Amino acid sequence: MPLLKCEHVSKRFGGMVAVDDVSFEIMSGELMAIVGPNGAGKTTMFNLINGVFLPDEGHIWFAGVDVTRFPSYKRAHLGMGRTFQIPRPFASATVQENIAIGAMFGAAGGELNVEEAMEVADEYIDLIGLKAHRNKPAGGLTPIEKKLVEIARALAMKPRLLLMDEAMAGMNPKDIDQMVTFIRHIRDVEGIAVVAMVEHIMRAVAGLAERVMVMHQGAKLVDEPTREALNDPRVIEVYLGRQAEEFNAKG
Amino acid sequence: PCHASDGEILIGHPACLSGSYAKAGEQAVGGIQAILDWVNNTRGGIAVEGRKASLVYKYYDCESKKESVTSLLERLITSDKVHFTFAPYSSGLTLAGAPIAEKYGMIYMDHGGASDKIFQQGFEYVVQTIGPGSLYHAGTLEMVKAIDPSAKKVALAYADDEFARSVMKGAEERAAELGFEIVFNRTYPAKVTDLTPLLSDLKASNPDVIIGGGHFEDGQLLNRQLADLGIQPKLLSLIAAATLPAFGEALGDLAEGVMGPSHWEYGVTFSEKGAKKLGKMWIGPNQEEFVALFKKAVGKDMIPDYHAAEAGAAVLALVLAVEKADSLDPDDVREALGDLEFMSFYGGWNIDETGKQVGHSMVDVQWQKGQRVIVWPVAAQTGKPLYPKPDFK
Amino acid sequence: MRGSGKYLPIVPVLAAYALLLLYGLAAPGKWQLVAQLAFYCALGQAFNLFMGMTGYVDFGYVAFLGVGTYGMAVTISSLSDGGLGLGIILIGFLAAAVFSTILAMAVGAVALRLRGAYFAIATIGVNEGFRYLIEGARIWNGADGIIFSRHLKTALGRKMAMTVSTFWADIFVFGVAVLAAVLTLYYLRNKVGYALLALREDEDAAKVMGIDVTRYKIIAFITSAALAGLLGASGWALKLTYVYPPDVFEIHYTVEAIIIVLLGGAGTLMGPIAGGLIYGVSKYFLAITLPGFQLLIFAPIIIAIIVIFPEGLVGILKGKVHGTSLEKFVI
Amino acid sequence: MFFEQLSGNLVQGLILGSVYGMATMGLSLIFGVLQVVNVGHGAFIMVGAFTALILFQSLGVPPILAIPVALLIGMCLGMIFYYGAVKPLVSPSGAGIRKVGRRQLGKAAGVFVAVMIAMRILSGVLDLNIAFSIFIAIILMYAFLVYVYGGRRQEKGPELATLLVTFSLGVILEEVVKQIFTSEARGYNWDLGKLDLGFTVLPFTKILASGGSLTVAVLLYLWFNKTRAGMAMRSVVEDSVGARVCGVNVDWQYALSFSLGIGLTVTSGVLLTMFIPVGINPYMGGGYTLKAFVIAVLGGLASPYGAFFGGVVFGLLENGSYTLLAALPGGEPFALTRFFSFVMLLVILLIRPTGLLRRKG
Amino acid sequence: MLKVENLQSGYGPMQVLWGPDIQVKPGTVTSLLGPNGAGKSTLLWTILGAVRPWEGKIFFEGEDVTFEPTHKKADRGLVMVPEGKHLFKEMTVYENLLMGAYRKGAQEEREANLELVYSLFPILSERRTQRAGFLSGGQQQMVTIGRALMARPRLLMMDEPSQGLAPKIVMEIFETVEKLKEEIGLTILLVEQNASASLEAADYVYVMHEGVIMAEGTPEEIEASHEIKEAYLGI
Ligand SMILES: Nc1ncnc2c1ncn2[C@@H]1O[C@H](COP(=O)(O)OP(=O)(O)OP(=O)(O)O)[C@@H](O)[C@H]1O
Ligand SMILES: Nc1ncnc2c1ncn2[C@@H]1O[C@H](COP(=O)(O)OP(=O)(O)OP(=O)(O)O)[C@@H](O)[C@H]1O
Ligand SMILES: [Mg+2]
Ligand SMILES: [Mg+2]
Repeated sequence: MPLLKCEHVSKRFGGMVAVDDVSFEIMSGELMAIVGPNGAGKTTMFNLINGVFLPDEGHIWFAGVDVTRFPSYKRAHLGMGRTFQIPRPFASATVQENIAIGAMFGAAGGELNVEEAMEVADEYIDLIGLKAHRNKPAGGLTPIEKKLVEIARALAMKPRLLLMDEAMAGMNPKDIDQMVTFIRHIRDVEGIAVVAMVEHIMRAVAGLAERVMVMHQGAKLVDEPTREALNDPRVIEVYLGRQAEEFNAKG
Repeated sequence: PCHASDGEILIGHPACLSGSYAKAGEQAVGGIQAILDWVNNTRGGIAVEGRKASLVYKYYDCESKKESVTSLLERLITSDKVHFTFAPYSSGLTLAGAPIAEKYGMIYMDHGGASDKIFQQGFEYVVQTIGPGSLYHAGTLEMVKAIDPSAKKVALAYADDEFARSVMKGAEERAAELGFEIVFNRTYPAKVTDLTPLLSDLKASNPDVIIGGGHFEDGQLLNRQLADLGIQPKLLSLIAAATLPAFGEALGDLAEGVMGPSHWEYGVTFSEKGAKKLGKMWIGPNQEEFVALFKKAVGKDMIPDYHAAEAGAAVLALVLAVEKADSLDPDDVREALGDLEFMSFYGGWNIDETGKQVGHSMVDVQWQKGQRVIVWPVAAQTGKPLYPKPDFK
Repeated sequence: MRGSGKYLPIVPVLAAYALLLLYGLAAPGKWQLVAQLAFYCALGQAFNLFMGMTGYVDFGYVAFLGVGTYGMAVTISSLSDGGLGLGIILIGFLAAAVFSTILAMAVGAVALRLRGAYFAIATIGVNEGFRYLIEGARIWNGADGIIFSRHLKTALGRKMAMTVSTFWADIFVFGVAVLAAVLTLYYLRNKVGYALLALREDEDAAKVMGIDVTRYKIIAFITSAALAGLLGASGWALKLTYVYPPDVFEIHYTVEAIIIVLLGGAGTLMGPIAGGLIYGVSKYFLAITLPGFQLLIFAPIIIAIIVIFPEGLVGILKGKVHGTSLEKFVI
Repeated sequence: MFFEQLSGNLVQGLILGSVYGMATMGLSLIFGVLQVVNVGHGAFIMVGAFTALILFQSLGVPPILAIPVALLIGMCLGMIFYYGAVKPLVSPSGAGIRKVGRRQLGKAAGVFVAVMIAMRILSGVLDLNIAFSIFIAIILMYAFLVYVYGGRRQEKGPELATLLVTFSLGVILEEVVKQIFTSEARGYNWDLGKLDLGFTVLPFTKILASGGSLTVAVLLYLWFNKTRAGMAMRSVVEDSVGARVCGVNVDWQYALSFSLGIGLTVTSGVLLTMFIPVGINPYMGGGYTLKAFVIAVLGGLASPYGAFFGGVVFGLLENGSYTLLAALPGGEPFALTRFFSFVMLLVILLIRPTGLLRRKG
Repeated sequence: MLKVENLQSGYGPMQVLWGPDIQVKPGTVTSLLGPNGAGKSTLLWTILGAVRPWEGKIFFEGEDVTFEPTHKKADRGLVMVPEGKHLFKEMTVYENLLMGAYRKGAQEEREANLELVYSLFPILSERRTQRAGFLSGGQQQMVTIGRALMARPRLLMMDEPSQGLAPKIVMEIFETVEKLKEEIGLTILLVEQNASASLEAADYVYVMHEGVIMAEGTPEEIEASHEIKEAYLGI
């Protein structure tokens, strides 16, 4: 059974169709990326999965439950975690508290009290290597540290599906590679997360994703394993352009 | 605090010098200071326990707020060791301080709380000088009946608060007794800024007499907007507004012929002679003297209004009661106040056993050519009533 | 923060209230002043529980004090002949808590969907609307209000009634202040506190983290409202023995609550005490030394304090003790 | 009868509402640009009312000509208050007091004492009372701190702090006016005749007040949407960083919009007295502040012309509902109109949580 | 054209810039590279005057502009494309672009510039009456760049202009950069994470790390140095 299933999902803003009759599935343990030209509807799709918007048409199942009309906090309880395109940690809370909040109220929530959540948080602080900043307010961190905190916070929720919106934008190639390794590690070792991500950085997509869905003008254009998808002429035409050569040349 | 040991008798007052009652509060403080001046300097003090004592006045500003009344009152009683206390302005604030005064067994002179209900609560030390609200319009309606028996339709439009309600309830009862018909009876919220909808409604009832008001601001507003809407009653009487000097200033020609009942007015001719005729005891300055003392006290060229007169008269009552009791003990003085009956520039003063003022009657004042003229009762008249009132232009 | 130490910040709070209480009991003739200060502290403390923790400003907060006052007033004036003795006060408090909770649920259901200034102003609407409903529909005597000094005397006897008004009512105010402080700390140290922290910082992100923001907002809102109800019942109803609608639905009290909380430091535990004391003492002192001019002096002082110390006094203190052994006592 | 009254009240409500709207635009403008809720709003209306009153009574200037004077007074007050008290809390480039140590406070206290002594000596000459000297000394001490030690604090002060500042500014205005003019309620009498519509009567002063309000609203709309300066101010509202890189002097725009907002508010005080020329006293603003808040939210809070629209809606609701509520038995219709308009506010906010004219962001 | 000497600045008590010296020659693309948090954006903001310089000097076209306020610098033609968009969300695309021409000296050529922007980003022409806040992330980035071009800058500082753009558009942006340089002789100071593309476009490169300039040179020189690439650029 797929972990996430979207069926004929559509979303309109006024007259403009941002997501147009999209259906797809994500299996447990899968690493999947959503790419597409600017304005293709990726973020909107994300928000629909996550419950920030409710779809105008179609259905969404998550972990066997029809979550189409669920508010986002209920989806989180079922095991859906996400990060934001621009990191949004709770600025005045410390790094530890930020991550503990994830542990307290996420899928693991209900069971953990404050002390236990703090302990969980400490584990993740070690994992992301921010020990030195444990008791600093998250608002004072550098953008990249904020991103790490946000990812740790989402992971502390013990999600079964982790959604990442342009998590690697603004990172340099070295950092991107590190992040890719880190996420793979989480998936393999911790065994908790399936990642769906929206990304424009091909280095990250190629390094991380096993499958790519390409969106174009709100609709699904291609949904194939990474290599095939990125070599698809239609994708090159609307999305990759000249960079495709570079990418294919490398590997 | 029982002895006038160093020849001083202290009066304590949590006054309202800022906040919503600042205007009345300033008047009251001026009135008290004026009478104090008279007692100490003209009368030569108070004879008590075989010596002459002078009055000393101690006041703080309660900002027209109930929390401050209690703490300031207690301070006056315990730290400043005053002998007598005065209530702040308004029924509400008077009530707020009452439990403290009662606790310390302190005389608590009510000069600005007109509610009858204060005196149904079983307080023992609260003594009223202002008259109860229910009597305000007795004279006005008698006057209409006497001059114009054909006027039948009375409209009531007044502020929705305890004071105005008790006044209007009195007016309603009086009107029924005198055979008037109440054709309109509606309230408006206290701090209103536009009365048009209410007045359009009132206009439809086409009354001969309009009685209304509640406070100074809404009284002005009522008058103004009646004129705006071209409503032309034969008589317009406004409580707590039309009698104040600033009313005429604010409204100019539109005030012409507007009336109001008042506890006291500059121009009322209560005099020592008059008191003698009635066989009543007289105390205090005459009116001109009071006005002069008041101006001196506030340091401005300001005409005192009834807020000042009431507060001043309350001091006079205390003076007489202390001398009569020959003691500063609150219980003795309270007893003496209970038996006291006198006249002053403010008029009659007499309380019933609950402390409620029953000896003071009101006068009706009318604006005529920019002056306030006392038109009723006939005995107090300084001019003839202008009836029907000239139309608004 | 682990283990027993996490409730330590209550120590200075309790100490402050105990000192204030002792001062009132020991110094002759200062009890009403102490009572007034306690009222300001309690007002700040109860208000802070919602505002400090959620970042939402409830401009209509005074409505909860108002209905609490009515709860007590209505109870006493209608049950005074019942021979309930002191039990009547208990029932009064119950009624106050119930009235304010019901109002809070009704208001919360509507207003808590709004954010920021829209929330603040919608709640003004609630306060004003409620007041005019009472006046317009003549509920509970409408604008005539309830004066129940006599009823209190009937129910408790003259002497006891007087003691209740001039002493016990103030003790109850202290009780409300302490209760509010304890609840604040309890919430801060438990999940509620973290949920509120998250939603204060970023409501959308909090939702995504699995926080049912509406639920936690309602919890804080109702707690804060019920405390206000109790405060109205003791500090206003029992103490003053009358209630007029314009007097208890006066928005000025909300502004006072905001001033107190901000002077002390929003969201801190000690802040309302510091703010309440500064506010109360300066006003009292100025009212005595410069009657009639106190606001003229007080207003620029407030501006100066807030511009120089925008985080409030306890906010400054928090920064000062950071990293010292005192840190665990101050939040 | 019923319909005659209803239409009369609606016409009156429309006229009143336009003035209400005018009295709210300044509030919205300040909120929109600076995110500051001006709790002292009513006090500025009061200043406008006194301006009209004094000009009319002592100089015979008709209120309509008092409008530019009021605008000027308001803008000056706005500038002074902005630089003196608001800027340190809102300006992103920070002019707050860098860091207040013992030394700075000590020096400021020195200024305070020096001024007190000077005032004491001068008080014989100037006839100032002691409270006023203390007031001035505090202000000078404060000004000393802000200007001498005003520094580069980067972090924004909590937004709520501005509530206290605007509230206190209002109190200061009220108290100063009270000291000068006493708390007496005043009024003036400017008569231009009336327009009798049959079902209701409209004095020309009211029509003029309403027309004035409409004109100001239209001008403001045009200014905001069609001029370069107006666009600049809007851009600051939207994104101050973005505005900065476009070359907009953001600090000045803040100052300007605060001062313009205060100017509009003071001006509306003049128009309000044309509508209701009585009850002018230092504390008259309180009721208007509450109404302005509600109207601002109705209109979408950050939009000045939305505020105008909200004012009209509010005026219609308040006046129009009277006739309907008076038809109900029992109760007090006038108080219920207030209840009704606040209920409508909540209903509108439930349907449109960000007001009538503001799109969801 | 631009010369920065020993510039120091930071936020509150925290110093970020520790005295970098850089120079931008007219008609060139100068690229500033470095890891996250190196202080690149801070340098741009300090040059622009939005962050107050603590020490050092900034010269623009020979004049000392160190303490000039931002809007004055904008009037001189010093224009920035900030990171994180910062466009006017409630205004239409068209109004956003008009705001770009706000500075003195950009008004006259408004129409011509508009044409230029629309030809670079045709989608903006299509969406000219739409509210900018409702555009997708990448479309918003286009508006931000377009807005800066509307100012007819003398020196254009671009902070990560390619962030969030689809690969195809990224290429186009870099082509645009080169086109602007060649066709209208625009001088550009470019901050980019996409080091390889950035090196390709640049005439001269500075590498920044923890607030100081660690290396500088032509793209070829930087390309040639493995240490630099390894240590600071991560390629
Ligand atoms: N709240 C909204 N109201 C109106 N239109 C919207 C809204 N949000 C998005 N859109 C429109 O929907 C379309 C899809 O936007 P979306 O943000 O999903 O794109 P995207 O694929 O994430 O693009 P990018 O890669 O640039 O971030 C865009 O054309 C955008 O203008
Ligand atoms: N507004 C701010 N307030 C406080 N500190 C800040 C602010 N902006 C940036 N910083 C800090 O200044 C340092 C330098 O940041 P800056 O944004 O200049 O780096 P950068 O080189 O542009 O990095 P990136 O590649 O991530 O954009 C960082 O430690 C950052 O956290
Ligand atoms: Mg997107
Ligand atoms: Mg940067």
